[in-house]
Amino acid sequence: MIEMKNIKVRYSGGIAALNDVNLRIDDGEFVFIVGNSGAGKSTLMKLMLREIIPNEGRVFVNGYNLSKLKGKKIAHFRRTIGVVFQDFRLIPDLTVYDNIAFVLRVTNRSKKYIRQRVPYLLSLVNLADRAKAYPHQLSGGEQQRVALARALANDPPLLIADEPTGNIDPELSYEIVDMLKTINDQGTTVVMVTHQHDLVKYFGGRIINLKRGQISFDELIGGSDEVE
Amino acid sequence: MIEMKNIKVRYSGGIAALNDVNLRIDDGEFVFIVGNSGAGKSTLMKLMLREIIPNEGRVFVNGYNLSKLKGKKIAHFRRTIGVVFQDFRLIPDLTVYDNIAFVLRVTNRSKKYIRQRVPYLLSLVNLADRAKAYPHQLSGGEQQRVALARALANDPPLLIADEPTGNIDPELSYEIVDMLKTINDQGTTVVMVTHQHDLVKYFGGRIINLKRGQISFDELIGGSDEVE
Amino acid sequence: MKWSNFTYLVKQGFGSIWKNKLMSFASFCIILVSMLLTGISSLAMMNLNIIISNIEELNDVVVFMDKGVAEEQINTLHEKLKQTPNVREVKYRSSDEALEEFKQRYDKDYSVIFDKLFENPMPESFIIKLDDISLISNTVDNISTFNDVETVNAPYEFARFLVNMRATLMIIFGFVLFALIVVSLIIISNAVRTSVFIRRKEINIMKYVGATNTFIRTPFFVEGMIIGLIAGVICWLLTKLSYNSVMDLFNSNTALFTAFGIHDNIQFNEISLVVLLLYCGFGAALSAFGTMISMGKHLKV
Amino acid sequence: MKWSNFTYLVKQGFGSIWKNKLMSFASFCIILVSMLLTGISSLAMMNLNIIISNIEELNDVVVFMDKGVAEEQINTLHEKLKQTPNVREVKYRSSDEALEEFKQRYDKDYSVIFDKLFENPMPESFIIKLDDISLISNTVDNISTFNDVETVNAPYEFARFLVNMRATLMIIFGFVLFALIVVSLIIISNAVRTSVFIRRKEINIMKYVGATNTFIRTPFFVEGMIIGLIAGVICWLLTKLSYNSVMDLFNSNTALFTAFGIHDNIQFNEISLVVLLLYCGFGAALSAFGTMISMGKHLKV
Ligand SMILES: Nc1ncnc2c1ncn2[C@@H]1O[C@H](COP(=O)(O)OP(=O)(O)OP(=O)(O)O)[C@@H](O)[C@H]1O
Ligand SMILES: Nc1ncnc2c1ncn2[C@@H]1O[C@H](COP(=O)(O)OP(=O)(O)OP(=O)(O)O)[C@@H](O)[C@H]1O
Ligand SMILES: [Mg+2]
Ligand SMILES: [Mg+2]
Repeated sequence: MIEMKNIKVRYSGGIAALNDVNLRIDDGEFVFIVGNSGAGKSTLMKLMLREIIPNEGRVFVNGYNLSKLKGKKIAHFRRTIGVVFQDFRLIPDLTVYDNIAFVLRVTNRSKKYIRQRVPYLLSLVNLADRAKAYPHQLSGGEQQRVALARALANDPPLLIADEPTGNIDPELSYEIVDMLKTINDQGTTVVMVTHQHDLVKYFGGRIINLKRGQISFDELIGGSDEVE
Repeated sequence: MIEMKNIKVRYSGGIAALNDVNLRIDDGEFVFIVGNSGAGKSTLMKLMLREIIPNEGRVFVNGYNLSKLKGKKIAHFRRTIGVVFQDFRLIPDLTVYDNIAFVLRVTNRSKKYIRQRVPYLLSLVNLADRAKAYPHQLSGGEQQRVALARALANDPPLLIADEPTGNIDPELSYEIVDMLKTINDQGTTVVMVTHQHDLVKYFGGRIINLKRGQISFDELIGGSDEVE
Repeated sequence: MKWSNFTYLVKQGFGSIWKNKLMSFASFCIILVSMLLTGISSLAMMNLNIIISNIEELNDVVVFMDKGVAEEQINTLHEKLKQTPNVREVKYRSSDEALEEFKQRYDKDYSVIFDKLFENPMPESFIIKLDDISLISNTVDNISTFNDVETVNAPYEFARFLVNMRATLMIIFGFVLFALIVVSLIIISNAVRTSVFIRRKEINIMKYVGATNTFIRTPFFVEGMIIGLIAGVICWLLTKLSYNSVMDLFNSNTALFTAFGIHDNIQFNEISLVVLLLYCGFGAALSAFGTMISMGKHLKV
Repeated sequence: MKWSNFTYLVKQGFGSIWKNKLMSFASFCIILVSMLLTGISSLAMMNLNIIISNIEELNDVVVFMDKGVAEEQINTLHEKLKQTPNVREVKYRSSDEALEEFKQRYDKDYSVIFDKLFENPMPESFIIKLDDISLISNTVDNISTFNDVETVNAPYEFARFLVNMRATLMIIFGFVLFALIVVSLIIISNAVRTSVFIRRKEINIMKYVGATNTFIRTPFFVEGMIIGLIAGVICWLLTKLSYNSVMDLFNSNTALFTAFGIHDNIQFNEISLVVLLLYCGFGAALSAFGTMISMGKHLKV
């Protein structure tokens, strides 16, 4: 569960990225977040991950009060979330395989488990043959898919994806969102930022529209995939 | 004019990113390049900019034989091209203003010209108010737009854009491609990689489809904007 | 933490030395140079101290007795001198020995003088070595008051010179050492901060995907320690080499050797292990803990 | 290139020192330390050389004439000695002066001796200073063959000792200096390579948007030069301070001062400007050209 109360985020330079945002996302929901460039979508994601803390207001995620989180707790909290960053944030020194294995090692998984899990995740995003490459040796879309595989690695109860299909071709994008839907059906909460309105229209669900730092629209719409 | 003959690009690790590509783009054309993730689109762009040189084959761009280009000539050649990189490649140490001014300074523009031109370019991409920000202080879409503004700065005869709208909302994306079309009408050759098929369908023009390093489709299609 | 994870982190530490060759090498060089300079200076200072005290020892105080004293009086004074504070060694010199010595010393220059001598003009004397040459005037004053002592001949000037020189040199060396240590700490801290700075983004990412500080730090710590240890060993080798070759230079050169009293200088073999341990200890500690400390602010995300 | 563009690039150079504080400071420290060590060692070596040659000069060769020579013979020998190779200075000492000197020198120890003397046993003599003390035995052999020369008294042992010491110390110092220079070059090159490495992506981007190498290099060059110049000036200040304080230490200490013949050591004021120029020159050159060279491979895109 994600709960945000009276959030204000002001960056240096006086930019009010979020202004009086109230939001509640229940466990098991699938939420699309849309909005113009610079509307504050990534800022919202950063709040959920405690990458930044709000200037005003409180954030609760997965039962943690993020304003009060300290030290080791931050790490433990973050392990309950899978994240696809808009700028991927793969570790440049590690291969694709090790980038994904890293988050499994962080959660103390056994060697055996890691050796099974990583290839499975890579095949899920169609990158089984690029396991040994380093991030800078991948195409944009490939990097994005590695980031997605990494986010899924720990079967997190909450998945936050900031434009996970921005560099990926339409067919694959549909496949990926389909996959996220399946994961969602199994109980994972999914929050996904996207600019691809056709995706939103096709899949439907809860749509939150941000406009200049404020929520201008927050409703459930039916997807065309259900209609067809 | 861009001409590629029997291009083969093989990366370390044995990946054949491009395989026997032959291509000719005349001055004044507007070309969409589409294709799956990892098909070799960015590799094609990198060839045009002489970021890489092909293992086999020859590339001619704007009258330069890229295989034979050396020293200062490379810099002069690159000034004839405006590029939007898929990963933006803004200079992290410079503000938005200076990032754009940089390419004007490189071409020895006068102070006065720079002082007029940069604000104009920023307003073109809707970023007049972020001139003093550093790249890391921008949202994904904002960075992408700065990259676009920079590519346009020198009024280059050739514009190469690798997914210039990947992080930008649909409305703005349409506006941007519209702008590129206008520039194209004034004589600039435009080569644009995109995953947004709706854009391609809407604007039409020459479409080149890459599939596993080879051109699988290269035809003119009518856009729906002309029909409407 | 699982054992397999721990070994993984240690392996990572080793691996990243190679992956970050440039920075590893830079840190290595800086730690090496810093320790080498400090270490060699310290050794030089210690040896110089010994050399000066050897030279100091060469300077005896000579106590001349009144002319024509009896053997008993000589013995009494001998005993008394032995028990005088700050006197380390007393050697009796008979008047005959004294004349012989004198002749040998000045024969060449002034042999003519001795031809004119009809009887031995030399008094009985004692040659005294002091514990602390800086207290020479006190001791001499004390001895002058003893019975049967005609005069005490002490190398005041030279003693003062040596004491001053030792003090001066120790001040200079102490200052140099201090400066070297401060400068070493500054440039080492700079080097490790840089090598962490280069990877700050990597560190941030690790934090964002839920890694604990310990998990992130371990490879950096291992890396720092290995670089420090290698620097320590190489430092030890270089010190040993240069120390021994300097010693050889002095040894091959008897004049220098004896003049400087290098007979009981520090032998590298005796302190070899201590030097190795100190180098490795400081190297590893500076590098590993320096790295850890530098990581602090990048871990706070 | 337009003038406004050039001034822009220079400004960029200044600006990026501040933007890259950490690396600028690291480079600065390393250049400073390297030059300081090398500079101070050189000065120490130069002074030591002077000191030793001063000590060498204190050692005279004494030429004793046969007993009872006439004034004419004395004058002849005087002239002859003056024209002898390797003789720099000849001073005549009459037999009376010689006795007086002898008395003063040994009065305290052996005043008893002089009571027994009935006539002056000292011969006429000449005191000679040599140009090159290492050739002492040749010169002495030569002089010994002259008429009316009874014997030549030369400080062979001490001369050999000094010559050896000078040689040994120069070898050690030369080695130290050489090692310092090599090490300095390695760590300075590492430092500038690192500071360029950190910004390699920036350099690449600049190339991809059509900047010429000169355009990209100029700010780096300016930046390197400024860091080098600042390091040079600070180095000069520190050298001046430490040099003068060491000199003060010696000066406040007459015994040391005269013993070491520091009367004509190098005064810092005399070489101040040269030192400043050398420091600044090397600092700026190492830093600026080092940076430029390090950029090489990153510019090849
Ligand atoms: N570190 C920062 N410092 C200052 N301003 C920032 C910073 N990060 C973001 N901003 C500003 O805050 C606003 C919101 O940014 P945010 O990244 O949340 O937008 P977004 O909705 O994700 O946009 P996009 O779709 O382009 O990614 C933007 O105007 C951006 O310039
Ligand atoms: N530096 C590199 N080293 C090794 N392989 C590389 C390198 N760069 C790209 N590749 C590989 O070459 C293939 C083509 O890459 P390219 O970047 O051209 O794809 P793309 O069509 O731009 O894909 P996307 O739409 O995902 O950006 C990919 O499989 C990629 O992994
Ligand atoms: Mg965003
Ligand atoms: Mg691409």
